[in-house]
Amino acid sequence: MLKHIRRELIFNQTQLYIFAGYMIIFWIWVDWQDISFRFSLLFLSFVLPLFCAASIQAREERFKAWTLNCSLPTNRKTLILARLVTSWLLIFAALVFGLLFSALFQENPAFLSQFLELKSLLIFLLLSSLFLAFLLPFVIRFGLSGVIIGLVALQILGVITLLLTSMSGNKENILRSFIHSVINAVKFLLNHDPTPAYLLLLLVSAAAINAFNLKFSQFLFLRRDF
Amino acid sequence: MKIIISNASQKPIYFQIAEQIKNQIISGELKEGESLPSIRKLAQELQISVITTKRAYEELEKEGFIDTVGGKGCFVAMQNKELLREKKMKMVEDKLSNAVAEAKLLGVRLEELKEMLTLLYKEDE
Amino acid sequence: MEYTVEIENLRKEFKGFTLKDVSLRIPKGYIMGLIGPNGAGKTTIIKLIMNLIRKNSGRILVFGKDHIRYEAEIKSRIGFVYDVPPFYEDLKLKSTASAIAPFYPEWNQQLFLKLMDEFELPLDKKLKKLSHGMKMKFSLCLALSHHADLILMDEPTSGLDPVFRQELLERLSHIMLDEEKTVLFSTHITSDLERIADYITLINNGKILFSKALNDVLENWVVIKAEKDLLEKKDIPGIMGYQKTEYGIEILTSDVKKARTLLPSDSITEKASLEDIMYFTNKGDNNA
Amino acid sequence: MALEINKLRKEYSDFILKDISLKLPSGYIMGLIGPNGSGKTTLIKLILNMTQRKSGEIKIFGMDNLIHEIEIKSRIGFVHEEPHYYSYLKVKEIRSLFSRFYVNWNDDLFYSLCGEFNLPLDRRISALSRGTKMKLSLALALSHNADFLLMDEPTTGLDPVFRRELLRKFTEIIQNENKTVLFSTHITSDLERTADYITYIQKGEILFSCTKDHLFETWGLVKGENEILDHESKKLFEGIRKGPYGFKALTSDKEKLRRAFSGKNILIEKPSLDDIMVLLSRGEINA
Repeated sequence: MLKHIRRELIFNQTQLYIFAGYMIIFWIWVDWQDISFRFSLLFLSFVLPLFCAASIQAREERFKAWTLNCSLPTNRKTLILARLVTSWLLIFAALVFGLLFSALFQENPAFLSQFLELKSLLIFLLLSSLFLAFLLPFVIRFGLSGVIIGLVALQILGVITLLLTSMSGNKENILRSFIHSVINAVKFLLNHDPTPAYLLLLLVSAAAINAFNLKFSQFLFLRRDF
Repeated sequence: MKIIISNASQKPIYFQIAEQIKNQIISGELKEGESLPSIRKLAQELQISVITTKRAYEELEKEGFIDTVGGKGCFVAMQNKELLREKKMKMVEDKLSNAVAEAKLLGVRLEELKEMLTLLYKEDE
Repeated sequence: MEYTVEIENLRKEFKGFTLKDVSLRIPKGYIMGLIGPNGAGKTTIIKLIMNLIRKNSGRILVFGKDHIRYEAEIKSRIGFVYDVPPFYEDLKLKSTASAIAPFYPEWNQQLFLKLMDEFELPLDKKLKKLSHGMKMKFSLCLALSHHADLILMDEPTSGLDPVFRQELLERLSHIMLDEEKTVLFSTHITSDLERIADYITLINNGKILFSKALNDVLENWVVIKAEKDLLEKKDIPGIMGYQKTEYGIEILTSDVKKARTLLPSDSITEKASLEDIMYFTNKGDNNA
Repeated sequence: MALEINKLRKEYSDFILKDISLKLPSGYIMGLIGPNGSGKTTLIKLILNMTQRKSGEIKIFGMDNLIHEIEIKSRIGFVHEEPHYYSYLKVKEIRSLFSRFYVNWNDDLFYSLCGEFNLPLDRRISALSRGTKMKLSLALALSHNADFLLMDEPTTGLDPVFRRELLRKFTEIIQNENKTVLFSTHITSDLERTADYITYIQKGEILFSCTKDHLFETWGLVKGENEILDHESKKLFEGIRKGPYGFKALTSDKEKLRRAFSGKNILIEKPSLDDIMVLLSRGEINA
């Protein structure tokens, strides 16, 4: 497995430099704008998986390098396992990098200590597992163009719902209610007192999601012709 | 008109073309005044270079077998009978001399050769 | 006779094309050329062996083992050259090589560096700066640097000049000195094959027409060039195809001995090149 | 005169096209051969003014290719070595893109060519194989009855059957005497039959440019034992390769050579273009 991770890192080295740049900008922005902890947690748990799933896959698609990867002495299942493991490595590396960065430069240590609590780390793990479990299979099945079309479709959907709600006159906009429910869910998770059972539940559910992600992605990858 | 080119033979292709057309003119297969395909048409049909067919036609023109009439193309030239007979005899003579050389090589005596010749000649009648 | 690759009624369906129950055996220690028109299924067969695409049915054994169950082990003994080199263009050659080297237990770094030097490939240059020919050479370097027992090449020489092609063929024959090695390579440049291949497989729209020893083909297949109406008068034994032209007819036959007895004196018989064979079996005025 | 190049020069960091001159009369097919990286693509790009030249002059149809660039380009059918198209476009969509640029674009010709080359009109270009993409660029280049076909390795990745058909099409085109074809290729068997002129370029210089017949009548492939080669006789050769059982050498004047080696048993054969290339670029020249 080590050689796989090394392969993924070498093949995507240019991408990693760009990503490190983003992380620095993000942490400066968080500190400068004094962004709420909850929002940055949610934002990170979406952006990091998106990077791992989409941009690494995008490079592979652009250079048709999957033929190279699939012709190596390995099998498709291992390739997907390697992709998942590398993704998690990158996610945690980005997190540690961010926390180190904020520890060194940030004014309000409270933000940092909040992050370091076990509960918030586990919540972060759960949320990013959820996003990754959606993005990785989606990208494998539909590829880069799928991701672009997907993002565009989301925006159009947003616009339509706004139009519908403004036309239909009722105050409560579906989109806003949707976002509220997400924020309430995260609020609920964050305020829940960190009983061992709760923490264990978080960990177990994150693991389950990842297991599903692995199996489903492998299933999809095996079906593809290169 | 029949043209069969061998890529393996030592003789250059333009020579093979010129020779085959010459033989068909002498043997009467190609009649006097009959039109020949243009240089480019022949090259396209035989899938060879235009320069090769041009060279072949120049050979034939030099030896008086064909004329090129500007704009209208090439035609089998008016062979004066005398010259034609002479060329026919020359062709037969070459073939015979090969046969004689071969016979000498294999130790066939003159009488046997003559006998064979008359037999072969009578066969087709 | 031992076979490195055994394919039994392999079937693969695409939207516009189907590989129809192909069976093929590639003998160990020999070079097999795979020829056929564009889209005949050459790349499909090679990709099926490498499990890059999924077969609908059929069985493939490589080194005597099932090519899916022992996928990793088999692939570690295969040198694969792609028709379109699939490398990350913004990476230096040496980083691409160092990324894949650990996957091959028999990887030999000195051999790799020697080959790179011989093929005049700059280790520190990015792939996008290389011409198509040099990319193919790099692909070859990687395939030859881990003592592969089976070398699978999909049009390795396309875009390469005759000088390099000859060097490649010399290197291949050098590799073949050790009888353990086997080569399957598909190409459109049949003259390369005529110099080096031991066996030839001709495939045409998804079906294998024949898979024979090369000199069987080159000795017995001839092109007869004769007068136009020769075909009507006589029935040529072993006829595989013919082409009528304005000034004669060209007939491909796979049985020179029988055919020669029937031929008129002024006809010419010439050895059929692989190109002729492909042309007449595919394009000729008929498909006898 | 379809094409006239004099003293064309182009400098790259690692390669120089050294003052080459070349003439191609209209109505003929010229093959351009040479090892990888010898300047074939550079030359073709210079003719199309796709790269800047350092010095020299190029005349096409008698007109300078800078002054009359637009008119010349509308009469040239160009095929690029690596067909790059907007890959998400469908084959039939690329037609509408192209047809606007060419005054005498002919749709029926394009569709008939697509039929002949059996190009899938509704498939996306990204899904086409390399060979099929090349066939598409050929169909596009041949559909506006260009007077000058300029092609960079059009036969790469194409099977022998199609290659023969393509060459047959070239001979069809030059039935009209003011149409001309210049194409580079690595598959020299394409040229052995139908090419009229052959130009050989190596390391940015033109070693010879003559009719194919002249080439095969004057150049010879010489084989013999190594002993008969001495310092003096080596001078007669363009390139020599010594093997364990004898040498193989190339001469550009086989009559002179036959006289020089009369009495010694040597074999002089017709060289194939591959032999010429290998011996010219890899053989040790009579240094």
